[in-house]
Amino acid sequence: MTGSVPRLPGDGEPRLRVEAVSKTFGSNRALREVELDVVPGEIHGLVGQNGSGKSTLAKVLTGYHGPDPGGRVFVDGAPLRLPVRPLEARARGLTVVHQSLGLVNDRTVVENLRLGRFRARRMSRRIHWREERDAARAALERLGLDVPLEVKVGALNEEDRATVAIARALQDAQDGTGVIIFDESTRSLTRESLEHFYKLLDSVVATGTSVLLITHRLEEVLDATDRVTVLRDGVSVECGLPTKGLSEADLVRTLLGRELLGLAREKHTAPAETGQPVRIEGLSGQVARDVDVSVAPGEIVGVTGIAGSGHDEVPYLVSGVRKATAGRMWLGGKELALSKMDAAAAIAAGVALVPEGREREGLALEMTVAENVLLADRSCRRGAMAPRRRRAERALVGQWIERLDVRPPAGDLPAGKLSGGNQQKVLLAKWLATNPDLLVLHEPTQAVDVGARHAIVAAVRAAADAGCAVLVSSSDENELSLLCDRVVIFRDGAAQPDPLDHPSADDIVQAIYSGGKRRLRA
Amino acid sequence: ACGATGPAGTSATPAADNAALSDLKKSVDQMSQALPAYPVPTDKVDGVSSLRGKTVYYIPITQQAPQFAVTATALTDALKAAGVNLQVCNGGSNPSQISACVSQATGANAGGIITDSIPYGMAANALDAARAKKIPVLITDQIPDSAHPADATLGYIQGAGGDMLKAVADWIIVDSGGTANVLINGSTDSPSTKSYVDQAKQEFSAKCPGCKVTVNEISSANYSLIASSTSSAILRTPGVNYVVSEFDQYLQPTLQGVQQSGKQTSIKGASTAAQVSGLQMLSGKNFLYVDASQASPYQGWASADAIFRLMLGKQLPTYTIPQRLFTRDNVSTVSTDAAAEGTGSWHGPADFPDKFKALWGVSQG
Amino acid sequence: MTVTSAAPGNASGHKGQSRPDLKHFLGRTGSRFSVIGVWALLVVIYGVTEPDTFLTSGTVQTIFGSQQALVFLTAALLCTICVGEFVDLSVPSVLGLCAIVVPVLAVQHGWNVWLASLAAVLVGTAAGAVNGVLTVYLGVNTIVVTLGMSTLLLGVALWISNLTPVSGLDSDFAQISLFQLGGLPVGFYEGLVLMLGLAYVLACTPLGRNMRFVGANREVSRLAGIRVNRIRFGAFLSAGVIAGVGGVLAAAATGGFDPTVSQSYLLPTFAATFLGTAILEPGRFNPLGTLIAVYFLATGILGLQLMGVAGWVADVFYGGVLVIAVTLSTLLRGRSG
Amino acid sequence: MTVTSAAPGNASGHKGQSRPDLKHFLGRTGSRFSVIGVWALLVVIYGVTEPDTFLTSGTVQTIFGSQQALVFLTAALLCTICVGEFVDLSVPSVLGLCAIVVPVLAVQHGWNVWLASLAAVLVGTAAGAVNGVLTVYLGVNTIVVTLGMSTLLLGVALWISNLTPVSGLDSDFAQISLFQLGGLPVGFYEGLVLMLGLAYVLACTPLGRNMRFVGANREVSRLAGIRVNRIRFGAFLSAGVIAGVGGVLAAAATGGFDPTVSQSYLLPTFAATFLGTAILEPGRFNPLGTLIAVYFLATGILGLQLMGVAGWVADVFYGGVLVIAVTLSTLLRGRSG
Ligand SMILES: Nc1ncnc2c1ncn2[C@@H]1O[C@H](COP(=O)(O)OP(=O)(O)OP(=O)(O)O)[C@@H](O)[C@H]1O
Ligand SMILES: Nc1ncnc2c1ncn2[C@@H]1O[C@H](COP(=O)(O)OP(=O)(O)OP(=O)(O)O)[C@@H](O)[C@H]1O
Ligand SMILES: [Mg+2]
Ligand SMILES: [Mg+2]
Repeated sequence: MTGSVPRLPGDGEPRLRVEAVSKTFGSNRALREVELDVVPGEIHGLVGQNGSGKSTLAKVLTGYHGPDPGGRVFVDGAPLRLPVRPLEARARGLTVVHQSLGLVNDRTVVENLRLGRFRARRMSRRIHWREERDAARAALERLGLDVPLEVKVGALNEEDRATVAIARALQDAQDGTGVIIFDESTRSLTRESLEHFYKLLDSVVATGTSVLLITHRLEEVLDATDRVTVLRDGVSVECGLPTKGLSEADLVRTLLGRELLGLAREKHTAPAETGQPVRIEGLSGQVARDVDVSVAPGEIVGVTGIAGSGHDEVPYLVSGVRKATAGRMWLGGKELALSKMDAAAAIAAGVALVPEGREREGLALEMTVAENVLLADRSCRRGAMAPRRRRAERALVGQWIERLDVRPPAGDLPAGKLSGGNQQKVLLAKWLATNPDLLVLHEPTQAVDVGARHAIVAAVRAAADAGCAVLVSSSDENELSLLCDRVVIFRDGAAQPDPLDHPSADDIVQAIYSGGKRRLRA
Repeated sequence: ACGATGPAGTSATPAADNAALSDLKKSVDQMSQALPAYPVPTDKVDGVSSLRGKTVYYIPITQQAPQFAVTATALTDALKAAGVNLQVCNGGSNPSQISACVSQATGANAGGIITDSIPYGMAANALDAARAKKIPVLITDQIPDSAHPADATLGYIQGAGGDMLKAVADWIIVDSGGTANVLINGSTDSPSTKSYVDQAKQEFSAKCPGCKVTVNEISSANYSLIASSTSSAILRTPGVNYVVSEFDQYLQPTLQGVQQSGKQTSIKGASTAAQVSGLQMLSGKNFLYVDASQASPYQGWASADAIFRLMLGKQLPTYTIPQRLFTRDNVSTVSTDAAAEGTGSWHGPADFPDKFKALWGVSQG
Repeated sequence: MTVTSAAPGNASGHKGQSRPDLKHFLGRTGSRFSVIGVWALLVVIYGVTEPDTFLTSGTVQTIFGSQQALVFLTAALLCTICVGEFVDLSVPSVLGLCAIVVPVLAVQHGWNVWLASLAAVLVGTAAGAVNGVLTVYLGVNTIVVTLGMSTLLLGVALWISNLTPVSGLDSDFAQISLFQLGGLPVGFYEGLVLMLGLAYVLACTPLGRNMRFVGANREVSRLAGIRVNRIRFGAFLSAGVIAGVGGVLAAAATGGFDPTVSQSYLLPTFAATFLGTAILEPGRFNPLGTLIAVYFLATGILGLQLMGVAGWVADVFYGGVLVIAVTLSTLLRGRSG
Repeated sequence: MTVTSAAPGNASGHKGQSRPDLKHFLGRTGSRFSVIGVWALLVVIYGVTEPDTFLTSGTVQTIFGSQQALVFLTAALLCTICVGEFVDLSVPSVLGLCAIVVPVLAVQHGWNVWLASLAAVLVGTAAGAVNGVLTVYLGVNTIVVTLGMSTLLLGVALWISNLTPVSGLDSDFAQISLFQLGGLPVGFYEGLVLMLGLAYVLACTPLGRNMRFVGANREVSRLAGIRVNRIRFGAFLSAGVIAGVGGVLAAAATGGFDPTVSQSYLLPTFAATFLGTAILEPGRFNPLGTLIAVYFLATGILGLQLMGVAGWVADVFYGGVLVIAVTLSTLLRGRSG
């Protein structure tokens, strides 16, 4: 294949070797003769655009999908039977933290951690709960997490959930053997947890265990991995490219197969004040306390902070999805009591929320793209029982699909059949189509590739330029610096004074942690 | 209560009672015999040949009860003898469906409509519409509905429902020597089924002052509760020694109820509208001691006769559907299979089809 | 700055979607119209084997004139199914109760028959409201509530009718379902209008789209400003009203009603509604597909009865058709999707 | 910089759980044992109002000796419900078919009765396998498949029995369900053992845990390496076997069977199973809660019948109890959870 397979460092057999693995879904070839080599004791990056086949490869390796005939997979030099038997793969040391985490919310931490690993006593076939709990506790302790074992996973926050999923995979890793695959597991980890996570990975790979890391955060790839494999449209265009000395631009070029223009943040100046700013005063929720923010039309304001600082609550309080305990908002000359507002009232007042949980709160995946885009829109509407204006609707959908570059550009496809990044674009289109006065975004480019990220950023900026006030809550400093005119830092529920003006990613990290930017992995 | 009145009653007029009992025993013995001959009407029906090619609709309340299949088969044979077609339409125990069946017959310009075990009111509008189109309607296995008296387009054949239950009552009176404590699982499904139970109660009160009768009302809608209501009725009425299931249809849950009450050894089972399974239980000496049976095949032929007469604008004679009591003693005299049931040999010589054919003036064979 | 649009490699993933090939087309058409095809085939088969009885206007009248109760029941069921309440087991009992209320009030208590009908519809509405309050606002499991209500309402129907059929309704009143129009009773058109109306609302109005969204994902709908609970409650209420009206029409058609029979509608209602998911819009509950399913099943059963087969054949046909049709539809859809 | 373990915000999500307060405790206990409390209350009320008839050993025999078929049916239903197949409507028909197969083969065709029983269980297993193949491997909607199979199997049962009840089984054979042990028929203990076994498997073994996980989230379970389809198929198969054995015992108890009876079990089976979710493990389907629900409902009905109330009261009781119990359980759970 295209990629040059480098000499393996150290001794003979690679820990994991994938040869010519293909996977076809219907008429769609998601993987084409993919090659991959992971040597013992390395952190190996796997990058690619949305839909390039990364998750598919991970799922083939754990037996979730059966590959097309012809490929071969070796673990420590010995071939693995294809299609992979899940238990056999695990016995050989292959474990995966899936993109969706794979947790059941109404089950306890210990049950989730030990899922699929329960062992029965010989005679009674009973589960030995004490052993299971010990094992679970040990796995969590390794990650430095102290979660009560009997708590339902649904009660945990996103980061703890990710940690539980990671701990589950790590508990199978025996020192010096095996490969752990992380499929975008780090996307919801905060900076501090990320650092801890990589510290842990260091100790894991130091024993000779290998790690395959799938991520869209290119800085993570450059900082943390030893080598990287790049997938493009199901083809491995680079195999085991050493990351030492690789620049982000180089990586992006390999990944996209083209130059990405304007990656650097161009100074975006808010247009001259055209209307009254949106003012939020005295906003309090579960964590947030007495927050004052004001966003002028055309301005993009970011809120961020460490996990639990309350910044991620703001979008939901402002849009009436969660009841605020106190707070008022002035929007378009009207005053709204945030503690009484519900979602419908907020939408009527011109607020649009793009939530984080795409599958849970963002899109109805079995409905079509067009239906999703039109759901919140009221411009084509005359009354609940009046016929819909199909032509106007179709035009509107077509316009948004084109503007956000949704692929494939088919409005009648169920939203669930789009890749994650494209779903994110549809989600954004759905709310931009309402022509909001205040657009509230939460992690708008999470799990989205660089190309899609640009499309999304451009769309948000276009909305701002058209006079929309934009409020972004995010824990991704790159995203914030790319988007925002101002960034407000949250600490312990309170908005810090002195917002950062057009900050760089480093500025933001520094402001959050009051320390300089370091590499994730020493 | 029974223990108190029973002996007292017998001791008061022992001679009279004994005489009455032995009379009753005679009639019970007679009802346990096969008929020497079926009571085929005697006045001839002219012009049956003019009916050739017509279609008669037979609408049983449901096809999920076997006696209707027996009747339907006999009816088919009878009509075929006169060159008339039979169309069966399942009432499905549902008024809408029954109405649909009647409308279907009306729409198809049927020669006549025969309903089985369906109260007139359950499809009143549809039946009215059929009669308005001069399609004769024959209601079988029902007591006549006073709101819809018989006329040129409407006839009734009563069936033996009340007689069977009375016969079973007689058998119980005789068997118990006039001291029975009876529980009747009586169906409230239609006015007819209620009236059968009333007739049995009258029979008991007229002929057995020493007997105690309790009625446990059951309904098809509560089929799943029949077993437990039976057992609770048994618990509630101390000393029950006979349990009557109004129809064989309710025999299984009735038996379950008796089993659940733990009194199976002291209770004798009885039923009416005997089917093959009832006779099997008799010959297997399982719970059941007596089962009254009505001559379903004969009913089929009688219905054919009646519908011919209605179609030809003639008066209906009074039909008596024969019935017979089967007990553990006489059940061995018949073969307990569907074939024997279908020929009518359970009740008497199976030559009545020929007699009917002769009556109609259609060729033998 | 802008992203250069349409990088060459990017689109390759979706080749399958943008160029529908013949197999795909056949699959979709097959899964849409296969049941209708089988219906046509049935008509041909019955027409050939039973020409004298099947190929008559009476047959048409029977098939299309006898399914009103079922049409109303399936419509009521669709109301709640479309907003994601999968199994409302209570509709047959609601219909049965409303149908018995009319003759009980009008015949036994001497009410004006129209007043009695109004009362019956109100009873149905109230039943729907109870269902709605319990499931929507108190969050009780739908199956439990509707199963419980079904039994409870059956009990009430038996109670007010004293466990026996009540009849004796005016034959003038019967005209509201039996009046003949073009050879078919007006009840047929009432059912047709109801289903067409439902189809229109679901397919063409914002309300319908909101209902589908609520059915697909409640949380998404709530965040989109749809008053989810109001729509769900409204669906239960409408189901009650429709079942109530259906009950009145059923009572009018038969001149009375039998309180014990409502349960016998349960199976056909569910069978037709689910069979409807294999027609016109495969995989989706849809009113027109359901309507076709009702008449398809009626045709099948009628033909079998005309052939004089035993009672059990109808059950086998009913069950077999349901399983086979939906299985085929599922497989065809899977292949084409 | 290191992560301070347990950042302040981190734990906020589960404060509630770690410090159970009194209200919480009462709520949980209330929702666990409220139905059992009502049961005790019922016994007291009936004991006071009907001392002569209710407080007898006959009552106990009736309540605990009469529910075998229902226990087997609920157990079969639980098998599939626990793996997330919400509504298997076919279990009553499977039981009915198996129950009629025994007398048909043994009495009408002269088979050895044990061989006939084996055949009946095999029939049940086959029915379960068909359900399983269609839903698990072909992906057809569970309700559709089981509704269709239910009708189809009813038709088959009517067919092989020629629409008639068949009886005449040996009274020796009846001992497998009627043999008296400590005043109760052995069938009671068979049901008890079955339910306890099911409860043990679900609560204590890896298989049970995996079943619950499959029920909660198929995708997650598959990603975790559980053989999801095998477990789902196994559940359908077990349901078939259990219904088959239940059918054989039911046929033995009555010495024969009536093929039309099976449908009357549908409502009680679902009522008891769902009522079980309000007992012991609120909000969760659980075998012991279901067993208690079966006997609770039997007690309630029997007491009412002993009081001599009309037939419709039982329906109102059934429906009312189901709705009220599950509503209360839902509300209590909501408050405590
Ligand atoms: N279940 C499926 N059925 C059909 N096609 C699928 C399925 N899952 C994935 N695909 C296809 O496989 C391709 C690769 O998807 P995959 O999830 O591996 O991408 P990815 O690289 O993980 O993307 P992302 O970065 O967004 O996670 C996609 O183009 C998609 O069309
Ligand atoms: N069920 C499905 N049927 C058909 N195509 C699918 C299905 N699921 C996903 N796809 C296709 O798979 C592709 C990628 O899907 P997937 O969600 O795996 O992408 P991804 O790489 O994970 O993207 P992202 O990073 O945006 O999450 C898309 O092009 C989509 O059209
Ligand atoms: Mg992925
Ligand atoms: Mg993805």
